[in-house]
Amino acid sequence: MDSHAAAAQRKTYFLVFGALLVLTLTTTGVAFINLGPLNTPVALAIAMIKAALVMIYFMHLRHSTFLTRVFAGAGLIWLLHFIIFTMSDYLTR
Amino acid sequence: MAEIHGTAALAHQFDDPEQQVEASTLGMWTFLATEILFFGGMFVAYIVYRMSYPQAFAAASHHLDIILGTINTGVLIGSSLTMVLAVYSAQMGRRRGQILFLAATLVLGLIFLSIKGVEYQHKFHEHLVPGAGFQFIDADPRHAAIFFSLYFAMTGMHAFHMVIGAGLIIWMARRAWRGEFSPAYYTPVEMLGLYWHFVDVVWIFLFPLLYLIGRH
Amino acid sequence: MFEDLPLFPVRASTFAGQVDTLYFFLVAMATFFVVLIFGTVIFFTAKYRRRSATERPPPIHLDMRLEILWTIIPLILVMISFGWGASLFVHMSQAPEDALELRAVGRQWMWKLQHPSGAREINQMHVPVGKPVKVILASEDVVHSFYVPAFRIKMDVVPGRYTATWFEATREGEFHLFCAEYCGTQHSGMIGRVVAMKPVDYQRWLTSQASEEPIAVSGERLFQQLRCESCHQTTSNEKGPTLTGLFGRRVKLESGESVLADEAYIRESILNPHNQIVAGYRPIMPTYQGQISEDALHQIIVYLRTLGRAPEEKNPS
Amino acid sequence: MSVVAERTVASQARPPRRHYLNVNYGVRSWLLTVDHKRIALLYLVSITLFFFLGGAAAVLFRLELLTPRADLFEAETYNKLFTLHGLVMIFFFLIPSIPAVLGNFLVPLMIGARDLAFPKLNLLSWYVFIIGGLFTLTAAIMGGVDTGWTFYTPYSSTYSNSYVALTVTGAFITGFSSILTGLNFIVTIHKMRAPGMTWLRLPLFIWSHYATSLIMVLGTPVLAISLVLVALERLFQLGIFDPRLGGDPVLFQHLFWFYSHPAVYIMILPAMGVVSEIVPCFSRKRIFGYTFIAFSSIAIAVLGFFVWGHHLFVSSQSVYAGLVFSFLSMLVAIPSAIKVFNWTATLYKGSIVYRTPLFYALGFIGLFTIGGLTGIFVATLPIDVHVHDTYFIVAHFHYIMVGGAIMGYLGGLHFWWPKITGRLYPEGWARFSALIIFVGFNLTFFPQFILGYLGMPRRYAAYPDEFQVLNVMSSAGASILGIGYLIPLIYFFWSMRYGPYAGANPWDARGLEWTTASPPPTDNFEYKPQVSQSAYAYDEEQKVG
Repeated sequence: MDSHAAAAQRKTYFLVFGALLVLTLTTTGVAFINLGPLNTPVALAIAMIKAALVMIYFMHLRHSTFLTRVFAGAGLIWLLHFIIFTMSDYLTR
Repeated sequence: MAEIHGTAALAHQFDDPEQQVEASTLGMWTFLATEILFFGGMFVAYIVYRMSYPQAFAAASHHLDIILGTINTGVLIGSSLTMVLAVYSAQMGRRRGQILFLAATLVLGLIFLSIKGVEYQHKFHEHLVPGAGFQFIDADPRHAAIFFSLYFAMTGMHAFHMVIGAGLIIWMARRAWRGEFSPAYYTPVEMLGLYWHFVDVVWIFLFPLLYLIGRH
Repeated sequence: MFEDLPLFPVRASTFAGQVDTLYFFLVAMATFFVVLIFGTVIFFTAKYRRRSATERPPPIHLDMRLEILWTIIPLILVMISFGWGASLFVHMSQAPEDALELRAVGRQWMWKLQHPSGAREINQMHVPVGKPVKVILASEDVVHSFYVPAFRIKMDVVPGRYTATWFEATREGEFHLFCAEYCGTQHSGMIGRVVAMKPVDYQRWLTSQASEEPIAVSGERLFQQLRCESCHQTTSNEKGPTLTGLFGRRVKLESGESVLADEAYIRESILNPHNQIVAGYRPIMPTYQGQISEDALHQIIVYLRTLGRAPEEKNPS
Repeated sequence: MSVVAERTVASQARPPRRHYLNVNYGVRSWLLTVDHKRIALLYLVSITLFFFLGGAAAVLFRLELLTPRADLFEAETYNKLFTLHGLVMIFFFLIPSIPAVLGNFLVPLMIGARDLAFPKLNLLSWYVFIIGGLFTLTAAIMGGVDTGWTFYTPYSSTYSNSYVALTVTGAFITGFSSILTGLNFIVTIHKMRAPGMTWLRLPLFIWSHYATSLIMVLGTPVLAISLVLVALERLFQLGIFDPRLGGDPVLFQHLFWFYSHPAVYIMILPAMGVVSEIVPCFSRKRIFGYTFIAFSSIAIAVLGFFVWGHHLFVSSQSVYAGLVFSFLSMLVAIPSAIKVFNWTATLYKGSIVYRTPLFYALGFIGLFTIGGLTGIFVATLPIDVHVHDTYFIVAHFHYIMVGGAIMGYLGGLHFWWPKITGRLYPEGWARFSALIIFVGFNLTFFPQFILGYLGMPRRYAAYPDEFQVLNVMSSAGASILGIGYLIPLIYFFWSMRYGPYAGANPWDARGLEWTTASPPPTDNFEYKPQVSQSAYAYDEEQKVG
């Protein structure tokens, strides 16, 4: 890696860190505003954005092979499936 | 995972360093997929009970310290930054930077655990630890107890992962000290980074789910 | 000779014949495939045994038609079993409105039953033939399962909630009642008998069970003993809503949702009153968790139901 | 090296002077080995011990069931015995059986690698397995556990007075050995294949192990956390499942079966892989419908995660969920049927030679067919309402796990025994014991289908008198089966010393593992394998290098 690209990468890390802090404060702040039923979805959406930032930039999924991304997604998709199918029982009781 | 000797750290079962890096990366991500499902069991329980007893969960969540929670989130994100910088330093071949950033990560991790410990202690004093001594004056104490059961199970399991991570950081810093890594070979640091960021991601979800219910 | 070696269970409910017909269909299908596979395998192994050490049979290439054929045929067959099974299952999970309601409680390691007339039984269940019977199940400890093989019914008895099953007996006799879900040391001792009898005999048996008051009356007495009436009166007041005419209605909650006031709701409201507060009321009701037995809960719920029902249903026979 | 020349030499030759077994000696050389072949043998020894322990428990409680009363043991002892049997057989025998022994030995050999991707993790997995086993055995010795291997709450978390926490800790720890094995296989199969070994040239044994590994990695952690929660509830009243603490016991069943249903496929898929190797070899034919068998393995692994609710049909699960899970369970029949038909078609116009592994494979096909078809019975909702938790279920899953998985395991063990040890087992004794096992198995478990439809619940220490005749048949079969299993134990030991030398390829089989010496050298191959043909090129000469 040449020094220019390296500097750029370093800068990205700090930008992502800043974004994560801002999002953390946002989610805490938003929690005190009454959005009706939307509070939880908003909090989860922010959490997902933060998680995506960490995974893409800090965990280098941006530079990963297709196979790595598949395995990174597999766990999440499987958890989603687990949740949906369990709730298919609880929500139809 | 591989036998390492300086830059020529190619384990006997691999043909070339590239194969070795790819195998390690894939192995680590597969392990993280396992970890997602491990925490996933508790997330499923959480969702089931929160949908069944929303009031009790909101009432119980109000007993968590949102300020300490937010600070801790920041601390953990900061530790992710220092961790990624440690990997970056390893990649650049900066041994000193690598060790310093690993140390910073360790310190931030320990701060997180200490704050968590303070929170646990408060819960203990407020009789919010499930079991015989549990006291909850608000409505529906039985289901509030489920919230706290899940709170302790989830954050406890998370903290357990951090403790393991801290141990790995110390080990990795020692190896860095001995000059085992170079721009040509720093896979173990990278893998440790993946693990640490994963623990961070788990907390990113735990924070809103546990601390931020019905605050308005 | 089959007295010692029964090979097929008796059929004693309307379900039994229906379930067995489906079972025979599956047995026929299974037999066909088992004979097909075993036959083909044995035939091929005998016919194509190696004749010389050097022979090398030419490869048989993939035949898509064959692959599709043996994908489609099993698919059709399992879809038939699914559809057939699903329709019967849905029928079996909906008890008729006019069913006679028995209340059962499972505990380690016995079955307690109570009839609407108040008659109580332990490890026995007397039922009339030719009349749908619904059994509402509760558990005092662990998971049990209410199983009457002759009726082809089974339902888990789950602590913390009500479950139910129903049947219509078709012949008189005594049948096994088993606990089918492992429940601890004396699990195999948690058995009883079901006695199916002619409706007149059932009535006679009920009247012979002297001195028991109807289940709703016990419930009313409990309602007074537990001082429920100090808040829940015949008209709503600021302490609590009236329970008259509650059962089967939709109730608007403080959270904005509305729920159906069924047995599960009433049960939950007694045990966890603060979880579902009725709109306009304060959460002041104490919980009765741990202070009221499953039997008593059954009785109070039956009593509350009579408050909202036509009077002739007070004494179902 | 010329292929023909190599084979002629190998078939006469004694084993190579240096191979993985004699490269070094001593306890240390085994306990600290990172050679996948030696680790496979460590597993073989350990799971064999567990197998006979679990089998002994089964023989004991089958003896108890000879009479309708609980007279040989008390009900409590009976309950602890069937729990021990289930726990040991599932977690400590069936799940590691083929993957950790044959898979460990063969995956690198079959794909032309020197070892698994992470040899130290592989050794670690064995230690984890042993530690988990020691926990469970300690619990058994201290007084045992009586919850059934399913640990249903709230019985396990609150009511049982036995060593539940210790036992679930054992099962929890062992789970990680399974995860590590699966992880290792996934990475190895993706990254360590020899040049030319494309996905569609892989042996089906590898495909089925890949599918199995996916289940191990994605399912096992859920079991682990469920068991942790049970232990926390038991030790610290952390209420998650106990209704007295506000929890829902059915949630545990969801969490438990999310893993434990796919776990059945962990047991059966590798056995399917074994059969897919044996049948073509002894019919000297390319396997029929290779791609269909390969992808049906993946289909079974994935679909296997969509059907767990069929264990909850009578558990007060919603009717809607019951319908969904019944529908999806039916679909698993399709890939299973595809496999059975393709194996059968492979025999067609083959050049079939009768050897013990083939008998096991054919036994597998037949018994698995019965197990699979009765699976359709129990996926059909009203039938399951009647037979759920009766002996019908017991018979059904033993047809899958014993008739299927153990038949496959024994078939594979015979098939690769010459590769593992360099020596042949005695064919006559092997056939004899295969016959005994087949007869004993059917006598044990077929009567249980009838018992189950009659309505006899499982886990009953005592039962109504009219069930006795069928129970006596079953117990008689169990003792025959037990003897059948002892015979191979004896002759395998015998053959290690006295069996004739096998040579590199005694069965004239294809596949890379047969191109190297028996027993193989530590690095598996003397040369770097180059692959240019399918693993089933029985109509061609074997091409090597």
